[in-house]
Amino acid sequence: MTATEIYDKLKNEFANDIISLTEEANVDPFILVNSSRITEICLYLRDEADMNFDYLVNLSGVDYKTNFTVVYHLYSLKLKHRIVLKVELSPEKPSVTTVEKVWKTANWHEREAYDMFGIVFEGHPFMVRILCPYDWEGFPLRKDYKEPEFYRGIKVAY
Amino acid sequence: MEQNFVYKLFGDGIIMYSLFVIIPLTFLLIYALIAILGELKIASWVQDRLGPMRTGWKGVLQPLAEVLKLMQKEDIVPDAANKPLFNLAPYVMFTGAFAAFAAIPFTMNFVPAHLNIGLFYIFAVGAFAVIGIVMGGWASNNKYSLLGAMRGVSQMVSYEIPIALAILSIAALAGSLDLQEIINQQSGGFWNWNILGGNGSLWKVLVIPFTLALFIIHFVGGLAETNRIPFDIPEGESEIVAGYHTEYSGMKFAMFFFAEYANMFTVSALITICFLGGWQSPFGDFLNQPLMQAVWFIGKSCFLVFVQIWLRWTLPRLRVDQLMYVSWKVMTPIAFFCFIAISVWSMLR
Amino acid sequence: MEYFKKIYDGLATTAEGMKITLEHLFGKKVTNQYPEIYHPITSGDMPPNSRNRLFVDMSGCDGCNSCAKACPVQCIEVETVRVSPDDENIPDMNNGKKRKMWVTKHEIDFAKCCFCSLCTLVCPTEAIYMTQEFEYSEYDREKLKYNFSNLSPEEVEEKTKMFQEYQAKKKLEQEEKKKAEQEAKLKEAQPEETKQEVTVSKTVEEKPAELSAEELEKQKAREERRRENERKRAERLAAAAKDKEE
Amino acid sequence: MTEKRIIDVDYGKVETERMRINMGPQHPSTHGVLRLEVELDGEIVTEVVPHIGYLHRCFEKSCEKMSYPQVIPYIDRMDYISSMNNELPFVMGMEKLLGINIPERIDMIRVALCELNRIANHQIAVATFGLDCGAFTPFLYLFRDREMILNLFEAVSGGRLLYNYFWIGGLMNDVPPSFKENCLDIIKTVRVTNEEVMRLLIGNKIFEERTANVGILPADVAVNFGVSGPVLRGSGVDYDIRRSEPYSMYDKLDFDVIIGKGEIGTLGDCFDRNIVRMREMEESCKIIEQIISVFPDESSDVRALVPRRVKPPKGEIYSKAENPKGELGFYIVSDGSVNPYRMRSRATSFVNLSVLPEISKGYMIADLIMILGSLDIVLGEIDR
Repeated sequence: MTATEIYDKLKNEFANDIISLTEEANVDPFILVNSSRITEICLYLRDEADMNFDYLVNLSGVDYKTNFTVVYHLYSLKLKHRIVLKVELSPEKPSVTTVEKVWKTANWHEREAYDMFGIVFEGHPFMVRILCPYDWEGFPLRKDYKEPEFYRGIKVAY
Repeated sequence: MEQNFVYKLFGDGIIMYSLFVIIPLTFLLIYALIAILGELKIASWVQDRLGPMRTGWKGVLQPLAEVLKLMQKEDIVPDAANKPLFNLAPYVMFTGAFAAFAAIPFTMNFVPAHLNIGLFYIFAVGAFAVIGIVMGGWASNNKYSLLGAMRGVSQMVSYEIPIALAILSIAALAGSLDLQEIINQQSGGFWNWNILGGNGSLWKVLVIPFTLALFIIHFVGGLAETNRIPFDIPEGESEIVAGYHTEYSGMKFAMFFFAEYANMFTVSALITICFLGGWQSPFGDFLNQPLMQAVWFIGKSCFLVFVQIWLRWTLPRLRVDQLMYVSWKVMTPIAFFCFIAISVWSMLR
Repeated sequence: MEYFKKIYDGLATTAEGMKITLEHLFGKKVTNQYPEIYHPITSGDMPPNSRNRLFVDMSGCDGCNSCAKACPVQCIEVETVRVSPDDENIPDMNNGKKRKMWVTKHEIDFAKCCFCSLCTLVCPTEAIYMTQEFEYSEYDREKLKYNFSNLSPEEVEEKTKMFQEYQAKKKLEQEEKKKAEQEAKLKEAQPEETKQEVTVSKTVEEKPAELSAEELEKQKAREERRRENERKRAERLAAAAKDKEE
Repeated sequence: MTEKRIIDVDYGKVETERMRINMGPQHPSTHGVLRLEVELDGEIVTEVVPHIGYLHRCFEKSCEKMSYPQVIPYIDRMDYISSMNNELPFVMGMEKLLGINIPERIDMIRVALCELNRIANHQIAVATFGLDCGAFTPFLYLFRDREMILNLFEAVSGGRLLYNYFWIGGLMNDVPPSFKENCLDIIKTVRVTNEEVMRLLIGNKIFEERTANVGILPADVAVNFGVSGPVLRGSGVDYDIRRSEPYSMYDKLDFDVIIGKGEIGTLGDCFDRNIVRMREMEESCKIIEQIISVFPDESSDVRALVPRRVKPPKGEIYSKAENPKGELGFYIVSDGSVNPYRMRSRATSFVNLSVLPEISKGYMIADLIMILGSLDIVLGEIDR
């Protein structure tokens, strides 16, 4: 299935929650969806027979300065097609519902996104930092992040 | 006792007793150094390596260097350990391994202590190792050590049963628990060794499969007794760090190390006595003088030690439950069956 | 039956394994005694393009800093002084061009270096390159900082001084030149000003007459205020002088 | 933390306690600085909590401050066992963004080196897997062969482990003239040793008993957890990017996708994951042979297409390749400047490790080590 077909199908099902489809040069075609219904959309994408996106390839957060974006790269092992979903979150308090229940892969990916961007995934069973120490302050991959000078009284050398 | 040449030389005095301790102890220490070198060299040759090459000619002084290194190392005692037991454990282990040497007949006329229940004695003293392991493992106050100790105890106690059955069969075959007596019965060339059914008429061909099976059982059980691969789960380097001796360092660790090699020799010596004719020459009376007997005995035992080392660098490790399976469901029934067969044979003989 | 097969398999595969290890026990060994008998450099096994310690040929380095910029771990530090044209003995660079910079410091920290070879490939003169040397451990981390510059501190000072003198001279020259220019400008300024006036007047001309009258009034007022201020200031100054005298 | 249980036995009541044991970061067989918090009921593992991040080097953050060519040395250091393979998806992604078409000869070199690196990686995986269960000797046999591959890599790129060899638009330098013979030599030795390891280690009854029916990962769970590579194929799922979405020149090559069949134990156990790796080495040998048979002798300028200044247009690309460990992807967001705006790496081992708590419950502590070994993780890639 091409991205347009998937978009049309999703539009039929979820109407206004599917915002736009972007197909440009140098950009993998992605569908921008409403963050409030991401879990349902993902469940639909996974379970619908002619989409069957059973494989969450990658989940990444991106800080676009104007907003935080969570990017879902999906793949179907059976039908061998790909699609990218994006949700845009407010820069002040980024939060979105988890897709951990849809794909278990998301468990660690979401923890990493939380660790790096501070995006809170609601309903996640174990939302703690994964790569940074548990008591690290700040979210390193945010564009406005300042490297701390001290960590627990130890000078951090750069 | 009259057959001991040391009695003849020094009489029944303090010198004699000290000699009886010093000769096996010196032998043990020298043997352990050679065995460590052998382990290093065989391991490296099996793996296409050169092994230690820098200490002495082709690295022959490597074990000495290692012992010196261990002696220089700090003797660390964990703060939360039970100190008396922690300090005692390696010595218990080593004593157990060394005590077995008291009854091992090296030649026709040299046994440190000629016991008429020598077989039973060696076997009983071998169980000392269990106490040492559980002592060290528990007193270290380390979870890995505790796991190792638990594994060690269950393993060694289980494997004593097939070994006991194998020894029992030999006792039945020889009609004696006296080691010298057992060896004497195997005189007259390798055809008369117990591994090939012992001394007897041609009909003994019938029991050869059973004695051969018992030999393998005893050997495998011996591997388990000495915690060597494939039965090194009490140490289980990749699983529980180093098992019961995780917390040991310096000389105490060296004691564990020595005890392991001493145990290897004890097990090999016992198998040699029981199955391979002890100090008997494989060619009957040819080359069967007392000095050559010692050479034969040590040679046979060292060959078995070599096989243990060889196996170690060949096989992977078993798991705890598989280890128990091998002991209780494979070795014990077969050993029991063989025991019955040999008992029947010795009754009919 | 499976039970016996298992036992047989166990023994048979063990024997198989023991056979293999026994073959290797007497087989050829593959390891070597490293520094004495085998050494990659003396044995000639080191490939020509192997990436080991860096070296900078100072006769070729012009201090262009492109190696430092290309380094992904920022382990190269370059400091330069411009060559003073008054300097007589400037050695030419290895590519025959004239030297423009003295490299007073070219320091590579090999504790940081990641041997990616990105610096060697951007160098325009191929002055920085990888050598075959790979054994250079040190007990002190500071000793891993290699300064490749072949100028002694005195020379550096001398060169710096020379360039500063040259700069000062140049500055003087420039200032003189500037002065001359300014003077020339001043001479030229007169007609320019008139021209400006003309333009101003032109603009004024273009504007409505009432506005210009207003402006004139304003200007007058401004002038008066200025004069008054000046007078007041002069009075204040005089008063202050008096105070001081007293 | 420990939970007390009362067990009813004939001689009264015995209190048992579950033991919480800390495996790592300094443990002989956690394959690096991985910490596993393990809850044990005797020898049985009841819970595993992996703690990672001890080797975190801020790869993604560092990339945002570097130019694109400078990223490649950092990528080498992610999965330091298969650096060549790591570079490939990034380089391909950048070439796609910049619109560079790679000549076939460079593709051949790339694929041949990637497959050699795949062999090297699988050798380490099988070797350490054997080491985890106590077999030390096969470990060194495999390392001996890996040395040959590393020697070739050194002759090709100059580095033994971290190559920085694939460049955006080409290669760092051309292969040496003896490249073909060296490759064929390696294949010959690898085949001999693999056959030997099959007899010595994989065919051993103890090894079979240790690995069969241990750490069973059913296909649906594997897909749901997003694992990839030999771990996924060991569960019987036929997914290999080289075949399903061929990149570089894989569409012209003839090779089989090896999947686990569950011949000794259950489908998806440790044995299957391991045997898939063993057989993939043979497939890689086949691929290299095919490439060598058509590899042109005359050299070409491998740096002809390398841009002087890498400044891709605006774009967002997910570029992926089949690493020896699984799918390695880079999500590159470019804002049109010389630095990436965002670099996200889908680290293979990171995803593969996340399945460990799921499949190791109820097995023994010795099995936990085997399961961990069969996942073939590299902490440099997990922590980035």
